[in-house]
Amino acid sequence: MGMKTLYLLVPLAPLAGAILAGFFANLLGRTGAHTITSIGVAISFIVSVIIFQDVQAGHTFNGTVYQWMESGGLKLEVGFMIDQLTVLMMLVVTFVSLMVHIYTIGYMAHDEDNWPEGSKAGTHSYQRFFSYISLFTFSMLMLVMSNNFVQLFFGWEAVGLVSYLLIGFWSVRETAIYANLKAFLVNRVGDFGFLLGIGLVAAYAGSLDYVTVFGKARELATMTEAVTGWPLITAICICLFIGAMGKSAQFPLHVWLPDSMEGPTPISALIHAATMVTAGIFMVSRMSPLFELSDTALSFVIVIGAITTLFMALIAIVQTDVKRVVAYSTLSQLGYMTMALGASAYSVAIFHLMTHAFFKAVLFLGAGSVIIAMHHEQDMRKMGGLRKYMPITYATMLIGAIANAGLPPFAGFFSKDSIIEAVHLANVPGAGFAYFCALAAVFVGGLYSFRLIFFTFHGEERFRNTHDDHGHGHDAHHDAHDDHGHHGPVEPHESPKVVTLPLILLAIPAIASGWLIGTILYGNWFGAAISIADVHKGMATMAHEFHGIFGMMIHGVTTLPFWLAVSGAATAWYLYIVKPDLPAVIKQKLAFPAMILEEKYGFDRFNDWFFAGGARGLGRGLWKGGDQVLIDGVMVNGSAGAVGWFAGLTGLIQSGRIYRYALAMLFGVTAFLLLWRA
Amino acid sequence: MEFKTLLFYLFSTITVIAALRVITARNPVHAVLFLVLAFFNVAGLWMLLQAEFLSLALVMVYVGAVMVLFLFVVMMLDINIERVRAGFWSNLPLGIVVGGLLASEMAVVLSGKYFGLANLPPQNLPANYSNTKELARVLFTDYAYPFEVASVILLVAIIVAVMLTMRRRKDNKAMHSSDQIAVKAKDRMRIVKMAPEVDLPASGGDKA
Amino acid sequence: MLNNFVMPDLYPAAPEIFLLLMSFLVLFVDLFFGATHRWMAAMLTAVSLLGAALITLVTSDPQPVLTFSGMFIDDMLADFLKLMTYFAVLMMLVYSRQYLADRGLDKGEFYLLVIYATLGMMIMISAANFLTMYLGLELMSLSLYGLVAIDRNSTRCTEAAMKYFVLGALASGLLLYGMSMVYGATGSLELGGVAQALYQGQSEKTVLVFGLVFIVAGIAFKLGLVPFHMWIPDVYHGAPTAVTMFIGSAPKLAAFAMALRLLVYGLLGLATDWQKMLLVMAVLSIALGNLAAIAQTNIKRMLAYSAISHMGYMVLGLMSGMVAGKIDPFTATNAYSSALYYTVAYVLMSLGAFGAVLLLSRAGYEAENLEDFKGLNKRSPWFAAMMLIMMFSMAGIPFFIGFFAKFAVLLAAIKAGYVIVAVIAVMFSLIGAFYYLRVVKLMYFDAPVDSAPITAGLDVRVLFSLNGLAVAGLGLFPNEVMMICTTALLRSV
Amino acid sequence: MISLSHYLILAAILFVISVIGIFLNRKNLIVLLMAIELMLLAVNLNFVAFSHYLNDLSGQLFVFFILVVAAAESGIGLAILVVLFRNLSSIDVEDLDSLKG
Amino acid sequence: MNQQLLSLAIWLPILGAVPVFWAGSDRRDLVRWLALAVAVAGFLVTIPLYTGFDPKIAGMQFVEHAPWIPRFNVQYFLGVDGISMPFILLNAFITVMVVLAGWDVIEEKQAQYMGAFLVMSGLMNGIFSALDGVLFYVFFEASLIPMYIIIGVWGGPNRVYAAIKFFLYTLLGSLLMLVALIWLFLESRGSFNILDWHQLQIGMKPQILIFIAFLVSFAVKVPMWPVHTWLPDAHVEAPTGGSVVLAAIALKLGAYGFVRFSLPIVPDAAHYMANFMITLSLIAVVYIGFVALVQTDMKKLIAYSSISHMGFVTLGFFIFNQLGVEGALVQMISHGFVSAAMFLCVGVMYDRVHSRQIADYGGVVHTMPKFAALFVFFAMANSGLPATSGFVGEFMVILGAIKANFWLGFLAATTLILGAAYTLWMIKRVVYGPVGNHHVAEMQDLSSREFLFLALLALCVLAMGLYPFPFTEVMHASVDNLLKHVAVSKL
Repeated sequence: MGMKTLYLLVPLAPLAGAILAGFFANLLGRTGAHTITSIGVAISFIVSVIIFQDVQAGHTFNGTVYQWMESGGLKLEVGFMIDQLTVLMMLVVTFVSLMVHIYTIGYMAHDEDNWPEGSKAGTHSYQRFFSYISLFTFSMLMLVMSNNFVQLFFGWEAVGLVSYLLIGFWSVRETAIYANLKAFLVNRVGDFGFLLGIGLVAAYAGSLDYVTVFGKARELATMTEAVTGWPLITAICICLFIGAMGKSAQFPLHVWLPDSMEGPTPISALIHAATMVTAGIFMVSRMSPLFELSDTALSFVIVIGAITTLFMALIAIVQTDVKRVVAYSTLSQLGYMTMALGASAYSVAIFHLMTHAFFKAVLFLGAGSVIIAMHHEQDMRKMGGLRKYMPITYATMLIGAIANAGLPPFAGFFSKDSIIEAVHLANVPGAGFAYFCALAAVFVGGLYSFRLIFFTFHGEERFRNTHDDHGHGHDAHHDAHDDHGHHGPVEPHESPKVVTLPLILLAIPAIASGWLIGTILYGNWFGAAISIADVHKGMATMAHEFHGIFGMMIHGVTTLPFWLAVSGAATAWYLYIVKPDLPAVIKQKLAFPAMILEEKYGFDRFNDWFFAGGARGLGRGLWKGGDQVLIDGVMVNGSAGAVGWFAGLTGLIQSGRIYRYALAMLFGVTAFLLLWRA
Repeated sequence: MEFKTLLFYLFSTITVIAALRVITARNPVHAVLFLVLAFFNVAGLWMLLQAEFLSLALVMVYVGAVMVLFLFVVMMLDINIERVRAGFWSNLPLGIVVGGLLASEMAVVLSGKYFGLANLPPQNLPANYSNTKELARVLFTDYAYPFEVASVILLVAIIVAVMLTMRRRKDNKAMHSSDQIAVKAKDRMRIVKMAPEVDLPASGGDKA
Repeated sequence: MLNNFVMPDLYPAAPEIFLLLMSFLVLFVDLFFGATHRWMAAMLTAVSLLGAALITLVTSDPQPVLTFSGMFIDDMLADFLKLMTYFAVLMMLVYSRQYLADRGLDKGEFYLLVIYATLGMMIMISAANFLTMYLGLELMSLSLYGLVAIDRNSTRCTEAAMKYFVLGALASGLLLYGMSMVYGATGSLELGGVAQALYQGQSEKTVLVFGLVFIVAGIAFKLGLVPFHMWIPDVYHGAPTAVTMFIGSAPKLAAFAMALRLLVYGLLGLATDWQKMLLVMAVLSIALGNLAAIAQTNIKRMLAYSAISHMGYMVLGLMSGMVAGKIDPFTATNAYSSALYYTVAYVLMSLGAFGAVLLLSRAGYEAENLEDFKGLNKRSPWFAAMMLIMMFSMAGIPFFIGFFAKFAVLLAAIKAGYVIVAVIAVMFSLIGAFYYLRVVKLMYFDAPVDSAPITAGLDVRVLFSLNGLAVAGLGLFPNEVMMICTTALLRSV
Repeated sequence: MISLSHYLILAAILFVISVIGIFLNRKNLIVLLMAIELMLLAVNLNFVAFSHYLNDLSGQLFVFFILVVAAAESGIGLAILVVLFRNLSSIDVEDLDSLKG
Repeated sequence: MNQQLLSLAIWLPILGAVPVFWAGSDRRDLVRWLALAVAVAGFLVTIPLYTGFDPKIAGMQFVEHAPWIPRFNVQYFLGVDGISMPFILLNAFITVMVVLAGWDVIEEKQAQYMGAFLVMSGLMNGIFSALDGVLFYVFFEASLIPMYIIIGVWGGPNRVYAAIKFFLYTLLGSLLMLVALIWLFLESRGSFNILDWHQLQIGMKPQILIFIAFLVSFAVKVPMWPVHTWLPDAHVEAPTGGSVVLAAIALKLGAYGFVRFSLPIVPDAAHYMANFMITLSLIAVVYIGFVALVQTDMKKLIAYSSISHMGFVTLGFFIFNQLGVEGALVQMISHGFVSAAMFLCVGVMYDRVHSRQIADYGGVVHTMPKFAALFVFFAMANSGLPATSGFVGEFMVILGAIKANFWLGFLAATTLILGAAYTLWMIKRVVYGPVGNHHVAEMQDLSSREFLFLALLALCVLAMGLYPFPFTEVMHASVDNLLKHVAVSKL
């Protein structure tokens, strides 16, 4: 088996699983479906490991599978580029995916309860779910393994599609299908920019192959866009980054991500935390040879990232839905990664991407575990004190939260701290602002992470209080549970092994993956996969200052971010454990800022009003006013009416009177005589 | 003024007046009679133009036959003369405008200056020249074809007139040749078997 | 004095003579057998027409022949037009047999008048002299007046006849006035003589144009061009459908012959003038005919307006013979043959359209309202399809003959430089398409209001089918008829 | 000296009178028929005059045929008129309006 | 045999319609199987067109040449190049779909229904293969008749208005084209050969006039804004098959006309008018996209979406680069599959609930999961998701547009958002959510026949999305040739 076959095997194994589980749901049954898909992903993972070793040995690859199309001198191909960046992503993707597959077996075990009676869509929903996540794995792998923009775009959109399908998986819920449409459309806005970027690349580089384009990057940097007069490279990079903003949920295109929590929790972990949302980060890293040539673009990136980091973190403080807290935390973390990109610290971004994938997956899956225990109750205000009932979940989630808050020696610390440092060292415009945001967000991150833990696992067992008031509109669930007779106070218990096992397996890298920092960041591990311009010295400086992980930890404890994180955690402890009544008071005192946060800065409202409402209003105006009144009414029916009116007139001429007829004839003769006299 | 000129003006004046009266006369009978007058005068004009045969034919055929037919029809139909006149004058302005335009147009064209023919002197024909004879000679030789066609036209006129106006009346004694030919022996005599006794009709007295 | 008389050559006129003789036979047969054997007159008429056709074919001579002192011309054009005339009349006879019988109109006079009208047309077609043209025209017209009034108990028929008569007489008055002027200016009644005189150019142009206006008016009346069209809707509407069909078909051929003989063979020297007059009338006809037809609810009336517009299109060909004051044989042949082709195509379509009316009519019921066509597809898909073909053909949609007719005249018009006119013409044919579409709509989209079975006899059914198939078939293979038209024109005087 | 134009103008006057008669007359169909006769008379006058001045008989022959046709025409016209009167009990031009539009 | 392939493709369905008509509507089984046999045979005969096609040759292939109307030098001249050949296959394929779709849905006059579609199919093939102006025109016009009947007889409540509007609108355009054709005939000294016209030298003013004449004709057919309003009406009222053929094939005729006539015959005018055309195209893309957003009737929505997609096609043509033109052609083929499938999907639902209103549905996925899967798939294709055919053309055109002018690409790319918005908005309300009402609750999932044709289309959409190479490969030479030709001034 040659390497090329292995490369092909990585995406195709999950695809085969997806196809089999999707089309032969009936035949395979539940067990068959999850076995096949899990095996597919497992194969992928194992092969990825093999490839990883191969790449470690220095064997990168860039080649074509088949020619997709050719037109106007533009060769478009499907092909793979296997280098350090790719293989790292492959590992992350396949590993998390495998974990999620396993986890899902438990999580979706009673999925038929989520569907209304008689729904045929609910019959094989279990198999379908596995099919989807395998399909997602395939798409994501196609995305990261691509050696050209078209395939990248294909993967880009395909993961979007699966995300759409999965967010709306429980299609009976209005909120879910609202969320998936929103997610798709907001992503499309990003893709709009992305496609323009690709178009500019194709137009000016004459190729969409990475290597060719990167080879021409210097040339592109000297050009200006012919029509707009923009510096070409900046235009390209910003356009591409807009795509990344959509997929990686950067401000202001972040609005879809919190809503995407309507989907089943495993996919929140897999897609909306660990992998898909990081596609933008990956893409920008992949495009580092381009981005490095435009400080303007980098500046744009860093500012967007900074805004996302801080402001999304703030929202997380006021959320009460356990998954939404994690979602906003994800946004904030994505903001960190973006900042890192803006600071030319691509490797740091990827590093954080990796660590984040693990600890955020842990958080999500843990949240899912809690949700299972609470019988699909997601409101933290109705939890509390779960620690003793769900020790494994608690432990793993605590690990995730600490990692998320960036406390050493957990994975998050290394990556986050590196980012803050990189931003600090960055010299593009906006870096100062970004640094401030990054620091502030550390505090906020500590606060919301521990708020989550304390709220959920500590304190009063609020779920015993009232259970008749479901804060959520999940009527379908409610009914389903009614059927199962789950009335009255719930007795939470630890989730089954299929759920906890992935938690544990993920918790390990959530702790330990940070220790790879030396290898990944400072060992020139990425090699040629990432290029950094000489003027951006941040990474070099950091490499210079790096003295092993212990050194970093010791140094870290002495720096501001650490203390900010600790104080955030302490604040959470104070507010939710020591004085649980205080938050309400604060909220009352700071009613206005709290409202702003609860309204999520009004983005949803504004988007609904301006974009959705405006588009529909415009559409209606064009339809009724343009099509119906002007074109159909005036032009079409108007001319038909005029013809009819003239036709009516002819009836008056034909009056039935002979003398009129004779007169007409004589008029004719007289007219001719007059006309032809001369 | 030469006598012929005088005659021309006389005839033409009467013709125009008669023509005007034809279309303005209240009573259709008068109109027909004015038309006859016009014909007579035109016949006179044709004499001046040495078209003797046509002149006579106009009087004999036209006045003698056609105009009489007109008169016959006018008198046969029971026309409400009072209604006939109404609304005449309201159309006059338009009539005058169109007619005037037409007439002036014609007059301008025909008033000679365009007409090379006007300068040609009238022909002086030999004394023994017979218009009728000349016409006849051409009519039956060169014009044999139109002549035949004309006869067919007259035949059509007969057919149409008969078809439209002839009505079979019950007391008509005319023979129907088609019936006579189509008759069959068994139609001539019908043997009717009769019952020896017949009841008298009950309401025989009602028959008028 | 008759010593120089030579018996004219009767051979070229054999069809006319034969038909005339046969008419006497019909007359006598009707007289003696009319009451009991009504079919005999019809049969004999058909036989006479077939015989005339045979004779026309046999006596056909590729070279033009003049006879009767140059008053009669027998050329390929005449032969072709005559054959088409017989053909049209025969079709009319078959179509209307049952209709007439149902209404007691199948009397001998009908057939006699049909024969005489046909004879009149033949005379017009072969006329080489103003006089014979006039006499043929009158023979035809008088017979038609009679035919229109044949249902003498119907107010509508007699009213139509009266209107037709008065306006027809006025029109022939105008024509005669024009002829007198041309006679005065050229000194000749022979078409050849007139053409010769015009060619020599000694005649007074103003007087000629003056006369021309009147002649054009007379021709326009026969063709039914605006503003000389007013009789058409009323007469088509008022006359019995069989007669309408007759008026709407064969006389168009004769009128075309009249236009061609008088204007092209006689007055070609004035072409620049009469072409413009025809242009004005053509545009007006196309516009008014199509517009007015939209407002109609009676299909006969609608077809009447459609006839007006169709003659407008035909005239587009007729007026395109001479370009920029120069006559070029190729262009001229092109133009006149396109007009001829249009006329032939129109006659075929018109017969079919009226045939549909006759097909749906039955004793005591005239299917002359558009409503009567409702749901025909449900009653008889086949006939609906045939009528659909007629309608689309009339609208000028391919693959039907009507399209190629329009195509040919448009080509001629554009070739003569009348691009704007062509654009106007096609735009109005768009409006025209609406009312043809409406008929199709009624037949196909609406539910039938009248569910009575179609009672028409086998002959009508077969003929209607053949008619429809011919319209379609000649659309698929239009070349042959086009070539015949061209040849006929080339082989004429 | 009477010239051709005199005759032609006279004919034209007659022609116009007859034409005006046709559309001025709204009541009586018979007058309409008479106006037509008048028109043909005008034409005939033209032909005869031309024939005379051209010294060509064909004009007169034309007139001969016009007379024949005119006679036939009036026969038919009157026949139609009679039939119409039977149906309509009127020969009022205004009453002839059942066909229109 | 190879020499008569095109004739076979044209006349086989048309003549095949005769026995279908003759079978009469009472013998439904006979009619259906006959129609299917003819349609399949019609498709089979077109396959050698692809397999025997030499993609290296830019000129016409499978040429047939015979005199038709020698009087006007009109010829029965057929041939295809890389531009037209795919459409013949598409058409023949769609005809099979349509016959299947009408299998037991059409209850009234089924023989006429099937026959009309077969005739239509033959005529369409004629349009795509005619190389003689008159022959083209004749096929072009004649195809109106069956469509008029189809809309009018088997259409919805407002079918009469829609049918007449459709007919007159289209006729309006084509009549002007006729004038232009005749003018070209005269200008070329008596030739109706389109290929001859390509070589004809024409002055600028006549070029512009001819361009406008063609434009009116083809713009109506495409349809371009603002002469598009017949399409929503026609689509809404037409029976499913009618909508399918209209969207999948009939709309392509106009666009095809641009590449066969406007661009090569009057290249200078095409360049001169390009900005105008591009503006109209972009209006179609954006304006219509917004209009589609607020439709409440599914068919209307898809109809507007078709207009918007066809805006891409015209845009692609008038940016005059290979990416644009080929993208437009690919988009046409793809739209043939996708729109056909979308209309078939709506038809499937209509057959069950007898409503096309979005509001009357909801939660279809719960009762028809198989159908929902396919419907969502086609919706994704309609919104241009990669790996579906919908993406390929859009992508190429956008690339081409950006190459020509960034802002063109910018506006064109808005379809990425708008297209997804209106399509998925419909999907959301129809397919997802709780079961809307008892009608929906009673819906039966796809029958095997319905599944067959939808799945076939899905395969086509997918295949074209994953591997468009074979489609574009055949076009290269012809498009290249076209562009070279267009680049040379004829003045």
